[in-house]
Amino acid sequence: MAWEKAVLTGAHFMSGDIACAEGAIAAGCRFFAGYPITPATEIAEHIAARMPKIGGIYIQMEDEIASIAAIIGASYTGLKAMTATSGPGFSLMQENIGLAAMTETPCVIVDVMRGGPSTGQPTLPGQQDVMQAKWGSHGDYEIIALAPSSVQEMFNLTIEAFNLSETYRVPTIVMADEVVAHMWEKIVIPPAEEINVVNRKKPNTPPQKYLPFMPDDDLVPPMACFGEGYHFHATGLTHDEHGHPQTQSSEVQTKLVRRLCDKIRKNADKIIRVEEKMLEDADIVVVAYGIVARASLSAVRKAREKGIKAGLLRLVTLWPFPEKHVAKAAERAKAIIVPEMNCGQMVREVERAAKETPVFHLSKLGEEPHTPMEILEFIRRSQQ
Amino acid sequence: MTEAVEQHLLLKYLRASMMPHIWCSGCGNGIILNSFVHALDELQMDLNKLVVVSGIGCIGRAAGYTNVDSYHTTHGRPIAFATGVKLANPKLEVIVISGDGDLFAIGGNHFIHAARRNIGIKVICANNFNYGMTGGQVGPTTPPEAITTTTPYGNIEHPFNLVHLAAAAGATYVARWTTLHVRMLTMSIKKLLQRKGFSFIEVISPCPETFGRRNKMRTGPEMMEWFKKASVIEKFSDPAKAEITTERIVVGEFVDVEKPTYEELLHEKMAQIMKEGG
Amino acid sequence: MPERLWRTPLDIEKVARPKAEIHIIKDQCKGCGYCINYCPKKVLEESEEINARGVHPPRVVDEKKCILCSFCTAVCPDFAIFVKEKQCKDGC
Amino acid sequence: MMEGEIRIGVYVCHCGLNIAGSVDCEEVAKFAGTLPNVVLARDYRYTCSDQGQELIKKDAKEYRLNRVVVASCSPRLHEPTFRKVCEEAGLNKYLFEMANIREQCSWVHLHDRKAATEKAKDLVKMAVAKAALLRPAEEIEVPIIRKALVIGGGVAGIQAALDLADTGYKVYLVEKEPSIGGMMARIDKTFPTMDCSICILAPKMSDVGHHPNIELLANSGVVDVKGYIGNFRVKVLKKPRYVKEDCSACGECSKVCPMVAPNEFDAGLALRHAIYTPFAQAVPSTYIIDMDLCLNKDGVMVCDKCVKACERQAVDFTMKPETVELEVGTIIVATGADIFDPSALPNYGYGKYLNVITSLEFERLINAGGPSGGRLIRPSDMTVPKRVAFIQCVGSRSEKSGRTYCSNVCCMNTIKDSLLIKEHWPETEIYVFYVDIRAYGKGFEDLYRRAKKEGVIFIRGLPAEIFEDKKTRNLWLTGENTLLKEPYRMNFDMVILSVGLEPRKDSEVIQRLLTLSRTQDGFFMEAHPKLRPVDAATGGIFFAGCAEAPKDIKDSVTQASAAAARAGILMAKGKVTVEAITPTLNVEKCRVCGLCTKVCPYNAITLNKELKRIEIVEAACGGCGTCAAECPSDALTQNHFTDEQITAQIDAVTEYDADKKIVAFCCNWCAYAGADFAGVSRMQYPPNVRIIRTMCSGRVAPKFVERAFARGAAAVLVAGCHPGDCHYINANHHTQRRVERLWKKMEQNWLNKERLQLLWVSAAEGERFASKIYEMQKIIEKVTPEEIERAKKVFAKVGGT
Repeated sequence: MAWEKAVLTGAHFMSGDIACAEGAIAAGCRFFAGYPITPATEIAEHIAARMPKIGGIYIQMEDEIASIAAIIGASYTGLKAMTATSGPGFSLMQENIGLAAMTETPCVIVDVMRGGPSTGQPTLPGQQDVMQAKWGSHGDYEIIALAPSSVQEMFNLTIEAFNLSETYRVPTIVMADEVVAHMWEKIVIPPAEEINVVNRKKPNTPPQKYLPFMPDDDLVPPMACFGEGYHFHATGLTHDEHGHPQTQSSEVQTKLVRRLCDKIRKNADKIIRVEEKMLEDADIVVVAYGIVARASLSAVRKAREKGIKAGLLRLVTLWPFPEKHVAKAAERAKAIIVPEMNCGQMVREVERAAKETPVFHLSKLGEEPHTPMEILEFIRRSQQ
Repeated sequence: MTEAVEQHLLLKYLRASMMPHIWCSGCGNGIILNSFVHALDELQMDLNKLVVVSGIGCIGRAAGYTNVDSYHTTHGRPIAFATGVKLANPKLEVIVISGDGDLFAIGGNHFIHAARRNIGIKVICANNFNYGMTGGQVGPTTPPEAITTTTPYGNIEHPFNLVHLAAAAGATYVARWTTLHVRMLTMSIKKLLQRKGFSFIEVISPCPETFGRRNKMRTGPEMMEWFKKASVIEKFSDPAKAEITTERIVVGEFVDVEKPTYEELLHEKMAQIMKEGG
Repeated sequence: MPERLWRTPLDIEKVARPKAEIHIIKDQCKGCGYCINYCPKKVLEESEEINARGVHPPRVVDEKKCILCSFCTAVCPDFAIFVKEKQCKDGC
Repeated sequence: MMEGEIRIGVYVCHCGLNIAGSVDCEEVAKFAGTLPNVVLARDYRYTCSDQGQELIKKDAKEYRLNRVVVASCSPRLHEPTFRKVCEEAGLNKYLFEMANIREQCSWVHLHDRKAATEKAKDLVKMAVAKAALLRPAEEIEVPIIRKALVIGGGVAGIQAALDLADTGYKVYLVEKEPSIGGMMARIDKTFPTMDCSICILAPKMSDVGHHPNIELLANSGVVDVKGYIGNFRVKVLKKPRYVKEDCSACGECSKVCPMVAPNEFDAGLALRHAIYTPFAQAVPSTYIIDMDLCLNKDGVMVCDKCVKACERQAVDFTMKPETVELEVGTIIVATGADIFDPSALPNYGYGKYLNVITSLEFERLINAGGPSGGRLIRPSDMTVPKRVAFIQCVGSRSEKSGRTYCSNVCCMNTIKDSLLIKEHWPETEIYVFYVDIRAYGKGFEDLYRRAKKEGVIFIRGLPAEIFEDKKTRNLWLTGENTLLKEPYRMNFDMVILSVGLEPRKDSEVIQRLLTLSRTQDGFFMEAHPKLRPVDAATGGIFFAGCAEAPKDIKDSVTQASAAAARAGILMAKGKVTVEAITPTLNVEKCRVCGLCTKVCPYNAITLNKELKRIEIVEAACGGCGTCAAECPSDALTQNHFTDEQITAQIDAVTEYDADKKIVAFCCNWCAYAGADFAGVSRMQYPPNVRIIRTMCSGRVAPKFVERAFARGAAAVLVAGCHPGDCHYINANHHTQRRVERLWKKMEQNWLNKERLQLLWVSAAEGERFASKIYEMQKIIEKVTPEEIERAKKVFAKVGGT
């Protein structure tokens, strides 16, 4: 069925997980493999109900390793594919996220963050996986990670994630959290034609000439799929443009790994999205993402009412890290506050970008996310 | 005699640029690959509809050597990957060629579940009784008392009986051959390629370099002689009794049944749901 | 039937035997010896020469003895040998 | 039976002059009259005639006879006849006894009337003594399985199978070759009608293939037979064909098969492939792989050309031999004959001279479907011969070949062949060298005349030798024309050896499995040459075709139909009565030692450990009596062969002149039959032997022998079937054991153990029996009265007079 018909245009009241699922469908995802885990399960449940109606595939695999492996396979067979999980499952997926990066596989992984480490607090929110998202798999590689802070964004950013992963042939991760995932809100799904959907680049060379890992100027190679007659090989081993293993050549290794990183780094400006609120004259800049950004915004507003020049820099893109935006905000700011539901992860990146500007971390673990009051209080104190 | 002026008859099925392969002298993997491409040739398979997937280990290179769409996954995951491929495009013939360690140790879970679901993928397992690529460690099929680099005093683990495992897990076609039964193997592979459901062939394969050498079979031919002496061909005998010992290796077909595949049932359901849906 | 069969069958000439053409891609050979060991007609033997891989590739002893069963082709792990039927007019 | 007075009627038969010729029957009858319990004794010309039978019935009523003794021929011949008479006379048939005064008396003592008469008296006396102790008995009935086994798929086997199947019985036809058809399928034309052999055989073959009642087991052999008449359990080994029945016989596999060998069917004159069908009309048509030839013989599938060539995927190298178990009521043996191998006669140069061929090779050459497409050609140069010689009796009627019998078909076959040559190449000069031309059958003589009219020259006198002309490869025949009494030396382009038929090399196997007997020639022996020509001595088994003796096609088919009819009679009845000669157990005497269970060849006696008792399964009992002989406490009695009865016979023999007599115990199947055979062949031997018949030599308890010696017998003979031929599987092993024990005892007591002789003799070895009696005669001449007395003492305790 044409994907337009699959788009549920109109205003809805739904949870973040469901919105995420609808976003995937709207983005053209037609393959989902997953494994039940709180708080991401509802994504699988909703997809399981929707896919058959729109000719898409849902399969529940035996574990998260199988799930990610399956979506890589599906993606190589030409379908847009996604899996959704939470911390424990995300850990299991790491090796194959590396494989996806190595074989430049477009695919989307949703990680609904909960309290860790280990089994931790399945039903409470967290932001403890943001570094794992970047560094979780072994070896050097780049991925893209987005952090939605509302149900509407669960929808929008899932579409965004697919577009980016298709554009750059890179695994893209939606870093949601338990609150955003389980929260019910009104969302508006635009008419299909107004939704921007990007599809991967196809080769325009004949099969015999096709080099599966020969990049264009944007450093991204066009992607043929299984069954299209290109008879190409892909491997997790270091490989040349033919996709043939080259396990002994440092030259090939350097060339390949650099490109895998550069295709993201060099395109960072095109990829990165942030939301800036009242930053023009802000002395105190709150840098936040996900659900915490929402409390931060009302805290900033309250601060302004009280005459404090506060502003908010919300990171929509976590990876690649919006370094420039932080630096810019840091230039005139007296202090930067980073509230996070972890013991201090993104704050390190902020510190790195903020140079001399003092950066304060507002850490919170378990129970509820930061309240506006807590953040406001922190803004006040940080004035001194 | 005629000097080899021309190319090997079956070269078109191989990635010439990757030949000769990396496998040791006397390694059975080459025979399995050979048998596989023989089968492709005899069936005149549509190579555009063929996907070969392999995991990690010596035989894992097989995917790269076959000149069709192919993918070399992480250790243990070829079946999970293949499941994605098959479901994404059921028209494709998806073959997993991998080793006993990859498929039954690290990847064992995926094997039994794919068999249980009856996903229409075809699995050929080269069983060489050890981890060859890492230098010959004990594996899930290493025979009792066998010497490996990690069982220097003899193996005390009970090995898997792969055909029994496959049958129990629900595979619709199960066979075992040795690399000496290459004719039967080719016939079996042809059968495998023409079936719908999850199908499995175990190929007992000589590994003189890292296994044979430590177990009184220094060369490939010595290991092949073992296969020759010990092999008994049984017809659809009880896989539970299909032993592999110094004296006796039970080979043959064990299971050949038809049952609806996962993808068939899935698409049936989808058709039905869509009809009701609109 | 227990009679003693001692005569040369009258049709011995008529029964056509296909002529074989054995191709050995020497440098592909890794010298495992399978083709030599399992040739039912013992057509092959190990040669003295040493190939690019440092092993002794097989050599044809007597091509006429080959009955084209092609087992060597099937059992070779290295795609180093194959047999074709000699396509020749009534020359050979 | 409980009645008091015993009233025996004795009938001494003249059998024309067969008996009366050398026995004074009146005197014997008079003598019989004097014997205890005898109320009536007559001599009569032909007792077996209707009048004779009526007379017995009449007397039985008039004189209230309750026992009947007939002294005439062998009970093996007429016991059934007279038993029937008794029954009609209202007497239980087990109250009848017979004295064999023909085969074992008059015929073997033709020239000593006095001795023969005395012996006859003794024999009658023995019979009367036993008769007095006879008891009526009821026979138990055993159901007959309504299925038949036919061994051998030649024309005889085919005919027998079809007849039985058409009657409605299930038939298993076992053929060891890949196809049925046998010799007839290989022959070009049949005599005397000259029709095409395969043309008339092929339809029958395919009938067999399609018949719903026939299960064809080709490429198979019988490996084990257990049980008894009506209830045989047969194991058949099916050798693998390596081709499944899905085979459409398209022949594509043969075309691609790289391996070839001479085709047995064409006598090696043409090639076949490793995967092949022996001939076009083969049944089953399914191809077969000759594994000895196939490249895949050592388990490794090296070559798969046939597999690939077979559209139906019928080739299956994984096939294994399988053993099928059959249960049948009757068995027909149609195993055929082999061809004599003339290379045994070096003077004819077969195997050395290319142009010397056998008649069978000729058949293949002259056959349009054969290797030469029907052209008779010289193997040496493929030219058509101008001068052809046939040599008769190659492997028949000659001491040199070890085959003294006439092979029966060769004369007519040669005449037929000569006419075939004339038909195709009239100019050919044909000579037939013969001993006698035997054209005895219907239309045979006409064919013989025709051949002579066509110019075939018959020369009496076989060539002594054949020489080959090295250059021309022609052949020189030298010999003597015995009519003209002049030597000949003639030159021929080709010589055809008319080879005889001989018993199958593997006849012993079938013989052992079915406990059959064979004649000196080695062919299977029928129960009676005149009256039961297709029955085997063993119940439920019948013969058809050349297995029994060399025959032409017509006779084979005739005998096959006869055998089928005989088997059919049994199966139609559906049940067979087992002679009431099974053992009965005296529970009081039985000490439950279990020795009997150890010797019973049929496991018909078992030891019930729980109930601590011996149990007898009558239906399974073969009636050998070995158990009765083994029982240390006389608890087992074999009906109709009780200790008392046998002892009475011994006592009767040894009443007078014991020191001059040989007491012989002969088993019914071999020894007694052998003695009969000596009589039938009129072999003369000393008259002082008295034969006591038991079913098996296993019945002969040591105490019988001891009794005989204790009563002063000069010598004792225990005779049975050759080891391995025992009709009760292996019962005669025990005979040997017991006799050896007796010998030891005699030695220990300084007795001449030669006085006890053990003889293995087959039903065909009359000669052997006779010479044994001569031998023993010599022995007893040396036996001194003291020796006799010593023996009496030694055995008195046990045997006890």
